[in-house]
Amino acid sequence: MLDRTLSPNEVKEMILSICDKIIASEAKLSEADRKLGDGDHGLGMQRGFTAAKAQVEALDPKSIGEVFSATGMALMASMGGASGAVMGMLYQSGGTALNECEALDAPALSRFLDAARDGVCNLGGAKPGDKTMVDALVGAQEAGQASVDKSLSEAFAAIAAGASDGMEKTKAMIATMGRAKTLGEKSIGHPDPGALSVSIMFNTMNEYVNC
Amino acid sequence: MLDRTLSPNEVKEMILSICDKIIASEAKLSEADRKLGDGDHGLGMQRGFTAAKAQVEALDPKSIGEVFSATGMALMASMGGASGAVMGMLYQSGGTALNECEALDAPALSRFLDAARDGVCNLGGAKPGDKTMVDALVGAQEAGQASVDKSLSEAFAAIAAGASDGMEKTKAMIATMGRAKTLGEKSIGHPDPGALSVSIMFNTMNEYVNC
Amino acid sequence: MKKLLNDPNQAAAELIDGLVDYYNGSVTKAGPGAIALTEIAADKVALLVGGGTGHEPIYHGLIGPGMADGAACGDIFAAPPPNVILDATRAVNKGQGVLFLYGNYAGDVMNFKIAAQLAAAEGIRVETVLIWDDVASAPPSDKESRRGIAGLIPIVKLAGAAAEKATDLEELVSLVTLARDNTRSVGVALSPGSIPATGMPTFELDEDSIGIGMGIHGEQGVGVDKMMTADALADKLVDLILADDLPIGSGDEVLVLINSLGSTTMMECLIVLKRVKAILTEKDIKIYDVLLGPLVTCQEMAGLSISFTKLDETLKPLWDTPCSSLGYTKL
Amino acid sequence: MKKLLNDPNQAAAELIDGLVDYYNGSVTKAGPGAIALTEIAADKVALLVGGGTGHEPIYHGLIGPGMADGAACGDIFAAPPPNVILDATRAVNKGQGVLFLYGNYAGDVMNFKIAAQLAAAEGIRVETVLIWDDVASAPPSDKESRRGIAGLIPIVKLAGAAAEKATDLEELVSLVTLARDNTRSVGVALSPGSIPATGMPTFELDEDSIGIGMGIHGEQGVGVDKMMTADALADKLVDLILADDLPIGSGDEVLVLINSLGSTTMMECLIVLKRVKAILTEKDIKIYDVLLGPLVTCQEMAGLSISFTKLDETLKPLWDTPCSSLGYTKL
Ligand SMILES: Nc1ncnc2c1ncn2[C@@H]1O[C@H](COP(=O)(O)OP(=O)(O)O)[C@@H](O)[C@H]1O
Ligand SMILES: Nc1ncnc2c1ncn2[C@@H]1O[C@H](COP(=O)(O)OP(=O)(O)O)[C@@H](O)[C@H]1O
Ligand SMILES: [Mg+2]
Ligand SMILES: [Mg+2]
Ligand SMILES: [Mg+2]
Ligand SMILES: [Mg+2]
Repeated sequence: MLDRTLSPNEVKEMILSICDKIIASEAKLSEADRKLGDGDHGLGMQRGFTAAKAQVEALDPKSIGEVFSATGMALMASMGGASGAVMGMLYQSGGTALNECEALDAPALSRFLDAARDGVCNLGGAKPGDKTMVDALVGAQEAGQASVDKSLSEAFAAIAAGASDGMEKTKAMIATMGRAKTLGEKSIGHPDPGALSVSIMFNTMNEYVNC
Repeated sequence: MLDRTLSPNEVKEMILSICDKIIASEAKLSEADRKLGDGDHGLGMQRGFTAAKAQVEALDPKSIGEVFSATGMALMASMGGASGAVMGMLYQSGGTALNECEALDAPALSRFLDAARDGVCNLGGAKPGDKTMVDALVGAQEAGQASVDKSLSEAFAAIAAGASDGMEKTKAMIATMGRAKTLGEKSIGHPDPGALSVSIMFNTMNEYVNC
Repeated sequence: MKKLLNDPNQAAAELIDGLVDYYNGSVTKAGPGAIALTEIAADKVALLVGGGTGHEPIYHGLIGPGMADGAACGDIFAAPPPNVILDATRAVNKGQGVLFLYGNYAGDVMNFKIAAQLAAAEGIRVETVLIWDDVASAPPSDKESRRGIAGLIPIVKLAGAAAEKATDLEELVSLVTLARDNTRSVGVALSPGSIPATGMPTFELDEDSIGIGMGIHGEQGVGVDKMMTADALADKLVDLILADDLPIGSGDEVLVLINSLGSTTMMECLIVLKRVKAILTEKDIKIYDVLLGPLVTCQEMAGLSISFTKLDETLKPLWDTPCSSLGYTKL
Repeated sequence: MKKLLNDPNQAAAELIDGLVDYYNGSVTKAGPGAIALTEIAADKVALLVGGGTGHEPIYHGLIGPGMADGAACGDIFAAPPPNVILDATRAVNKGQGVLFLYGNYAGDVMNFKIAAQLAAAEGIRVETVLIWDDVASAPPSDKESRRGIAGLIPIVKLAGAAAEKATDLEELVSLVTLARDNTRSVGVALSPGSIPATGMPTFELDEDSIGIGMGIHGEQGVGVDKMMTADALADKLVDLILADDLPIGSGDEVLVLINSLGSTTMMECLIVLKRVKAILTEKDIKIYDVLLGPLVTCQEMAGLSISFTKLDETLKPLWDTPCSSLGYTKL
């Protein structure tokens, strides 16, 4: 149980643990995309987080934002595809909001998530309910807003649960965005691959902080 | 047991029975060609003998040669491939030798086979032992020469056996002609598809005459 | 599934290098994934295409005189990242601006959008025309959510000719928009391609089922049907196109493209073309020109698509302009 | 195996009709299986190609200005019958004689030989050049029993250019013989194609085996090997060509053709090309031009071949001549 803040170096460690987790989830994420898209989501994420790992490992970060932004830039530049843009934008926009921040606390975490949500939604036009990673991101972001008065540890637990919830909800949705759109009703029953990734990312943050 | 000659109309009937037999052997002949060539020998023979059937059915033949030549022309014009040329040439050259002949007897049958052999060997350059239809044809042709003093019935039995023998011998041969050539030793054990066809043709003649 | 690869995860990078070797000097690498004509006229309005790799010869095989000036290539089936698009944009820009022309997929739209912002920040004028020719992917009322499939071949060719003659970016945009608006396609999937890095098939389909209106990655369209003859299928696909909102009728002239998705043979495409020609002749629609072959592929996927581009007096001279590229050359 | 066909036994006839539709007026049917350019210059020395169908775009997709004047088409994988060849010969003959150019297969040789006799009987002068580029099919000492594979693409292109400039049949024969003698190929089979009429595979090969030197119908060559990387395979195939009797070395210039046998993707061909380029560069052999794609196919067979044509000062201007056909066009 962490009731203090995270330093830039701890955030760096946290991101590195996400990198390992996503890289190891390649098959699961690709399989999810085979159900709804073109089967390459895990490959793109693996590519992106391999690049991010190299980039972030080399950092000697002065601010929280610096770590997140470097992650976003690495994803954006190496992945391509829909997820390269949205995952890159998530970390980049979120990171920009914490450029001056030297200690991550619950309010800063919520600012990160607000900016990440805005960045992603502005870029791709997806709304909650469209069966995209936005559903998981918004789940986390709303949990973050509800946790600004909580400890960082509680806030991380809440955003992980929010992301998982958002991802779970995508199973029942009909896709209205991206490749899965033409599937219509046939998209029901499967989680959105990008939402699965977002849920894995926030749950890995929570494990880093709370285990 | 036939110890008389065959009329042009009987030869026509005999050719029509060959047509049906070859058409029905498509799968067997293609399968043999799958082992040594490109797997289409039965298809070509089926195409050719379907065309020959139509052509020969419409004949009101005055000479033996006319029936054989019409068969050869139909094969030549409809089949293509190596077998279109050699099977067409077999009947055409053989038929030309019997242009004036109104009754098929053992010496005429032998003249047919001699001319057929010459025509095919001149065209394609294959010699006995090259693992082609020439082996079966030469088997028949030599049996025909040995039977000039026999009854037509005995002559047909002999050429059928000669063709079968020639075909059987191709199993042990290494191909030195056509598509199977590059197989080298791997061609051993399989009969040459064209030899199989020749053996079926002469055995069907024998069945027509002796059954 | 045997594939000739070295490191499956490096397939995209290696194929781009091989592609530059194939261009044999006429095209140069401007960065990883970014390629452009080695020589571009000094005042040319530039045409940039791009998208994921694995669909060769599109898009990156369409660079050349009278075709695109450059291409931004992503990984296998993945839109190119913004920095790759920016590299390619810089390489083709001659000060007259750059038209981005690509298929309407979420990934491409987002990455090109970010790249357009980065280019604008550098003072490069960028406009965009999205290709959305697949009538099976959304109703005509929702055209902006249709995907781009094989119709991009005639559209890129027409755009390439337009870029040779356009005096400014606006003129190019309006000519290319006309080409895009006059093009309709629909496809059928017989069997999946595979993802090079995993060897996994891109979708599943029964041995006797075909996917009518499927996309080039296996995205579904109108639905699954039973296997049928070439003629019956041609009838069905042509009906789907002619029932769309673009009027094509007696006296009209069209380009016809029969596109193989990969392993469907030229023989099959020709048999389908024979029927398409018969249908159009019956309706007194004239075939101005025909394109046929594996031009927009999804690895060794089996299936094909039919595209029509309706030609008018503006588009015909563009079509008649000679052009040269690896994927399409016209004397 | 799903294939888009109507009557499988009519596949050849239907594809030829579709091919004529694809030519869209420039080529006319002169009889079943016989097609020729609609307009041939009055005093041209004619070039006729031909062979079995099912290998599209060869041969019948190679008709056009600067390419062949006509083609004689057989059934699927079957040489054309003599009467078809004769129809095509009559259609292309302009009184200056006709060159028969085709792959060295027993069936083709015999049918073209009979046709040549028939043509001679009608007073048409005919000469023949056989294509035998496959180094895997016989040793250099027995060249006349080698088969023709993908090398026929550069040879037909060079022959087409030669036929435009040749003043008589002798000159054409000598130019085409030079092109043929300067061309070497070798292929590899990964998986079989299928026979349209039966759906049967053309040969069998284990899941991890490849056939080095296999022919375009599955005829074996050097032998069966284990599946390997693209680079290792390129090394092996290039070695087989360079070890042959045609000296290709430092300072020489070659055309490179990477031919897909059908379902092998452009991606894989490009990856192989990258390695071939590296090998040649290392040996100081210059690549004059590159051809790549499914040009000589065996239905959906997987595999590819590499061909080199060594260019000299006679062949280079022929290569540089523009040409246009469905299978190959050069601006
Ligand atoms: N407009 C969008 N906004 C947000 N996320 C999106 C959008 N379009 C697609 N996505 C996300 O991208 C994921 C697919 O990523 P990926 O498979 O890597 O890319 P691609 O679709 O280009 O193959 C989807 O599962 C979805 O979550
Ligand atoms: N030069 C030749 N002389 C005689 N027969 C030959 C010759 N070449 C091939 N053949 C015969 O042709 C047969 C193959 O016929 P087919 O499969 O129909 O033709 P293709 O080889 O053109 O596919 C062989 O089995 C052989 O008997
Ligand atoms: Mg995907
Ligand atoms: Mg055969
Ligand atoms: Mg993708
Ligand atoms: Mg054959």
